[in-house]
Amino acid sequence: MPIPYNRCKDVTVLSLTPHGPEGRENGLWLLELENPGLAKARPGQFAMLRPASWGFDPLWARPLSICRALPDRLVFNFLVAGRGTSALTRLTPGDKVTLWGPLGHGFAVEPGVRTLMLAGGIGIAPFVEYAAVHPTPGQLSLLFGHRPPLSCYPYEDLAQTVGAESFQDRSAEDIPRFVELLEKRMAEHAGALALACGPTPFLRSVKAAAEKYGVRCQISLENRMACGVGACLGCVAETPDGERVQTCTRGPVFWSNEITL
Amino acid sequence: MPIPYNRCKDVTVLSLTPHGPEGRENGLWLLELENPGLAKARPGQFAMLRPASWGFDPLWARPLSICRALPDRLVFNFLVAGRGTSALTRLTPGDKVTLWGPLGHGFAVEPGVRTLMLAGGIGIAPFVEYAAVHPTPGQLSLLFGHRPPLSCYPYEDLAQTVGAESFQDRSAEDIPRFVELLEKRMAEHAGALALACGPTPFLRSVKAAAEKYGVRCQISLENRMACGVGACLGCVAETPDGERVQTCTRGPVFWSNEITL
Amino acid sequence: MDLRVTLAGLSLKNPVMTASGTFGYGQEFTPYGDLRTLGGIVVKGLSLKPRAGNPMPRVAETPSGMLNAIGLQNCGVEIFLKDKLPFLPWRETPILANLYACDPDEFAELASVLAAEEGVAGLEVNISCPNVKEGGVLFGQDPAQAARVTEAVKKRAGNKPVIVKLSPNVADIVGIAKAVEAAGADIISLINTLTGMAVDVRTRKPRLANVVGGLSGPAIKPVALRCVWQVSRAVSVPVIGMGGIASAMDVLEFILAGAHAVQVGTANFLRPDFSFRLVEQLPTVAREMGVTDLESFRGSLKTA
Amino acid sequence: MDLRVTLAGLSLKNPVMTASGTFGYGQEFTPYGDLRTLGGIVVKGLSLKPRAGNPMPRVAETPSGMLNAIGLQNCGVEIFLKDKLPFLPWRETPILANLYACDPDEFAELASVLAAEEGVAGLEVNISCPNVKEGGVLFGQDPAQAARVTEAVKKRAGNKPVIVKLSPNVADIVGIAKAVEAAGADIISLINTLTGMAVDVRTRKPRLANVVGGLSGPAIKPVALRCVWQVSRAVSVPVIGMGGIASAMDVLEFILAGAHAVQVGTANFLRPDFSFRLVEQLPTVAREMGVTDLESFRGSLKTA
Ligand SMILES: Cc1cc2nc3c(=O)[nH]c(=O)nc-3n(C[C@H](O)[C@H](O)[C@H](O)COP(=O)(O)OP(=O)(O)OC[C@H]3O[C@@H](n4cnc5c(N)ncnc54)[C@H](O)[C@@H]3O)c2cc1C
Ligand SMILES: Cc1cc2nc3c(=O)[nH]c(=O)nc-3n(C[C@H](O)[C@H](O)[C@H](O)COP(=O)(O)OP(=O)(O)OC[C@H]3O[C@@H](n4cnc5c(N)ncnc54)[C@H](O)[C@@H]3O)c2cc1C
Ligand SMILES: Cc1cc2nc3c(=O)[nH]c(=O)nc-3n(C[C@H](O)[C@H](O)[C@H](O)COP(=O)(O)O)c2cc1C
Ligand SMILES: Cc1cc2nc3c(=O)[nH]c(=O)nc-3n(C[C@H](O)[C@H](O)[C@H](O)COP(=O)(O)O)c2cc1C
Ligand code: FES
Ligand code: FES
Repeated sequence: MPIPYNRCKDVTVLSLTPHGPEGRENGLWLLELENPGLAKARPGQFAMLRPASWGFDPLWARPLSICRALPDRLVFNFLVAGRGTSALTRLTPGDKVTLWGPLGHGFAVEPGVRTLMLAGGIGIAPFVEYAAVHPTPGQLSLLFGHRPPLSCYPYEDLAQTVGAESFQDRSAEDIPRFVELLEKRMAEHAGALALACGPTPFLRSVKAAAEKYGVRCQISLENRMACGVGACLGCVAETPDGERVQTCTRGPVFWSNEITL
Repeated sequence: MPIPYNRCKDVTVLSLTPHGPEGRENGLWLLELENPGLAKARPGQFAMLRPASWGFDPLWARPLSICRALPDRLVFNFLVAGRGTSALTRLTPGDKVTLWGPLGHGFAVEPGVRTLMLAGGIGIAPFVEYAAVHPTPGQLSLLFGHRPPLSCYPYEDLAQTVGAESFQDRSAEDIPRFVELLEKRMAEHAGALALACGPTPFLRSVKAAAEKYGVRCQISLENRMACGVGACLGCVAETPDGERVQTCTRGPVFWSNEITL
Repeated sequence: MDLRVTLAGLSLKNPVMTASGTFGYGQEFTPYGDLRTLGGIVVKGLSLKPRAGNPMPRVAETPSGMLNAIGLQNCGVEIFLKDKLPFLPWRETPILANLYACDPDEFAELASVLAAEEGVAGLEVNISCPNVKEGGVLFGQDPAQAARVTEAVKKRAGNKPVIVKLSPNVADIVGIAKAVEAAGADIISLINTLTGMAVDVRTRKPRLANVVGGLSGPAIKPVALRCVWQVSRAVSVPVIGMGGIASAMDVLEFILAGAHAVQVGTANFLRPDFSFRLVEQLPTVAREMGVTDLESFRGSLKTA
Repeated sequence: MDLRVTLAGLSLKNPVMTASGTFGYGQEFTPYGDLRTLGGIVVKGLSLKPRAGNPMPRVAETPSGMLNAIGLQNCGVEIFLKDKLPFLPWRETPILANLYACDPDEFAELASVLAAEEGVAGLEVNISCPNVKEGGVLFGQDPAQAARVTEAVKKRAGNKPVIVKLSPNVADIVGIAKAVEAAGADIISLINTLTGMAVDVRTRKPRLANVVGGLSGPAIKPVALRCVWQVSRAVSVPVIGMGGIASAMDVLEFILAGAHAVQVGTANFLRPDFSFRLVEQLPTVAREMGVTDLESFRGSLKTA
């Protein structure tokens, strides 16, 4: 019986739109691709995406969290961060994108356990799927820190399913206030579960707070990736005992005490 | 008084369409760009075109003959020959193209002199403008050798203005018959003017026939070009006394006895 | 079309192998293709002891290329033989070990351990490594030292072919090639990465924690082709070409320049099924290019 | 922002020059910008006698780069001084001559002719050329020979600064740099092209009539940056960096790595107004990157 080697597919772009009325100027986009059969993606898993038009420059695919895996399409939310993601904004429906995934380990799903989702900016992406597929969504709450307006993110969908709270930081001075709020919510979840996705400084605060308040906590790392399959060793995270492990295959979601930041 | 340094411009794509019903499968396209003010382009001159989306790969701009320079637009006809020209077919209206020109020397215009235009394939492009701006078009005739159907080329427009004759070569055996026809027309133009544009083997036949029948003859070379402005020395043609001269600035149109082929 | 090629006793079903450090230990790619279809698999560079490699960041994208300073992170030869090799289809596809050490004795020890394994079809020696005993000059940059490493490995390699992998960071790659050939190399592979660097103006920091790293990918293909052409004309052992291969046409280019076989490196990152697809496409592209037989095509470049 | 920079007595209004062989004799670019806005212009390599250069084809496109084997076609020093130099705005923008010869005596003769000209601000010596007397080894690949050429030129250069332009096709560029510094080079510029090759499978021919050629463009930027960083830390003369510069950010990268000034080469082919636009954009990009003063920014790369 032939083994199906079908994990890398050329899929078609269904749509690409700025997210919300202010998405374009803030560089936040919603991308929908044909689903090549990733129905079983678990929230927190990601895919590597490489438009066929890239030639050799940009060279690497870019990792994006699977925001929704629906039977007829895959939904991604992304932020323009540099050359690759800005090249993604030039896709048009019908274009081909090489995609492989779902990759890595997703977030722990613990039915019946109070779970605090902590999202920084575009780090909200994996939580959309998380909330959508969680068996006991009543146990979920979300704390969302962001800079561009809420309408740039898939926040409203989430707020309809789970207890959601958002905090817009407009300047550097707001950050300590956000960290305070984060600590408060952590304290309320002592012994429970917290899941975080966002920029590294944000993850550092999360990790520290989780340790302080005894919250079991998972964090999703956004390390630079070339291959996404564990081969290049370019994406490694360091464990407390100095081992270097691939974020793409051993993560991107780690227990916060498994790695140093 | 400031000198206007305006020869290199970012212009907008107005339209891109396959030429005729069979243009797409034969790789023949019609490209219209905003005219940044090249009204005074002379037939046989060319422009260098580089879409903004190319990044560094392809690296160089591509030279295309100016097929029509109209007040509101520039018209190019091109054949997909490789990576660069096939990348051109991905342009869409509104895209930006960096363009510099008009470049090089055009064809001689000799009012009242019987002039034979010899075009091989997409080499027909410069003759559209030539016939359109010639003061005594009654003196012009065209011999056009081609492989894809006539509808893939701007031939009909020409045939309405000048005495035009076409020859489709469908196989290698047809070529000697075409060369025969070419010689016949050359013989009829002894002492008059002939102008040729097309692939190098075609130009070789033209040059030989012109010398044989004593026709003053100009040929337009399609050497590979990197800069188009005479700086890289990558496009040189060789003169009979061994000098190497830039095709982009000293040509692309040369008197057939000025260069060796 | 018959794509088989034999070099120094190594029989490949086709000339396309995967390059060390770009294909993990093989297993990472099993969801994307059938390892048995590949001409050969060169595994990630192995050292006697496990190595943690360099700190992050370790990779950076460059125009049509990339820099890496992984620092030879690997599980060590012992774990490789115990946990990784048994998984690989070594009865059907030659598995080549890539050896990394910092002095000739260590190289020799590594060679003897690996050569004893039935599953290891050959040894590829990475001489782009610093000679710790002689002040860190790279073995690969000095003909005499390159020869010493080659000899040391060859002595302990039993009947397994020894492939010496050359660095392009030299003035005269032919000199190095001749030295390792004379020292007993059965095959020469080339090129390893070019030394490069990238910086981030915003942070004022190098883009690699190690500051310098190795440049690979399509950007270096012209340098690689030149090295293959120069070396394959100068030595009589077979040459394995690599550096920027990213299409079936590229494979043919390297063979035309004189390579017996090739390795695909960075392109495996462009899409994980890259090498599998390339092997599938090769016969068609070869046919289109009028190549009917690799043997007569090899090195047939017409230079005036 | 003050972009002026002075190196070895050469005063530039900004650090951006155009590289030899990529900007013709300057005149070619006058429809596209004001030559006087450039930091300096290095003209096409000059030899004592005119040279016809290599046969066609001479250039080939490669991923994010290009190969050239122009073969130093040039009008010769005499015609340059008579017909080309007078046209250039040498009172306002330093014009640098690039010298090409095949033995030290010829270099010296060329230097004395050029140094005597008021319009020539400095001499850039291309040592990536074969030593005809010593079997065609490149001067630039051997420290002793590189030093000999440097001395020969320096002796005849009067008070004009001598820039020695290094080849990256060496194992140890720092060794060459130190040798030419000791021999009297006032400035070091780098890098010249990497030796590469391209082939056409369809025709079975090399894409350059000369078979091998020089690789330039964004593809080589990582190699160039590495060379600039290594050399600028090892010598005390100023360094002019080049290799793949294709944006104002790239200029800052080279300065961050240690360059006093830069040259733009292949990018001039991307669009003929490239260098002019780059000079215009530089102050803005520098400001955005928090660079307020080139002097303190230069070489400020933070390595752990
Ligand atoms: C598992 C995973 C899931 C992700 N999910 C999302 C998502 O759903 N939406 C989203 O907007 N972004 C996501 N990211 C981040 C996204 O991949 C990067 O922003 C993107 O790759 C940057 O590429 P660029 O060329 O635009 O930026 P560059 O110009 O390369 O760099 C811009 C900045 O991004 C960082 N960066 C560059 N490349 C990567 C990379 N491959 N991975 C991580 N950081 C990088 C750089 O260090 C730099 O600070 C995810 C990253 C990972 C690892
Ligand atoms: C003055 C001039 C005017 C031209 N006008 C037209 C025109 O109006 N319409 C048209 O279709 N074509 C025209 N050409 C030819 C056109 O520029 C080339 O077909 C095109 O550049 C090929 O690029 P590519 O990347 O598609 O092909 P490549 O993949 O680079 O090469 C395909 C083939 O084209 C040749 N070629 C590659 N680059 C060039 C180049 N820069 N110049 C010439 N030949 C090249 C190669 O040798 C090869 O045989 C003109 C060329 C010149 C010099
Ligand atoms: C991430 C990475 C890791 C590598 N690790 C090794 C290695 O362990 N041993 C080795 O000999 N070469 C190593 N190389 C070099 C490649 O095997 C190959 O020689 C080089 O990348 C050029 O080929 P390419 O351009 O196809 O990648 C590595 C290359 C990359 C990109
Ligand atoms: C077409 C061409 C011609 C060149 N001619 C010369 C030359 O005459 N003398 C010289 O020293 N360098 C010459 N160079 C090398 C460049 O000056 C420069 O060192 C090299 O191209 C790297 O810079 P770049 O990547 O910005 O082009 C030439 C480069 C190119 C592309
Ligand atoms: S991205 Fe290559 S190992 Fe993780
Ligand atoms: S194309 Fe550069 S000199 Fe003609």
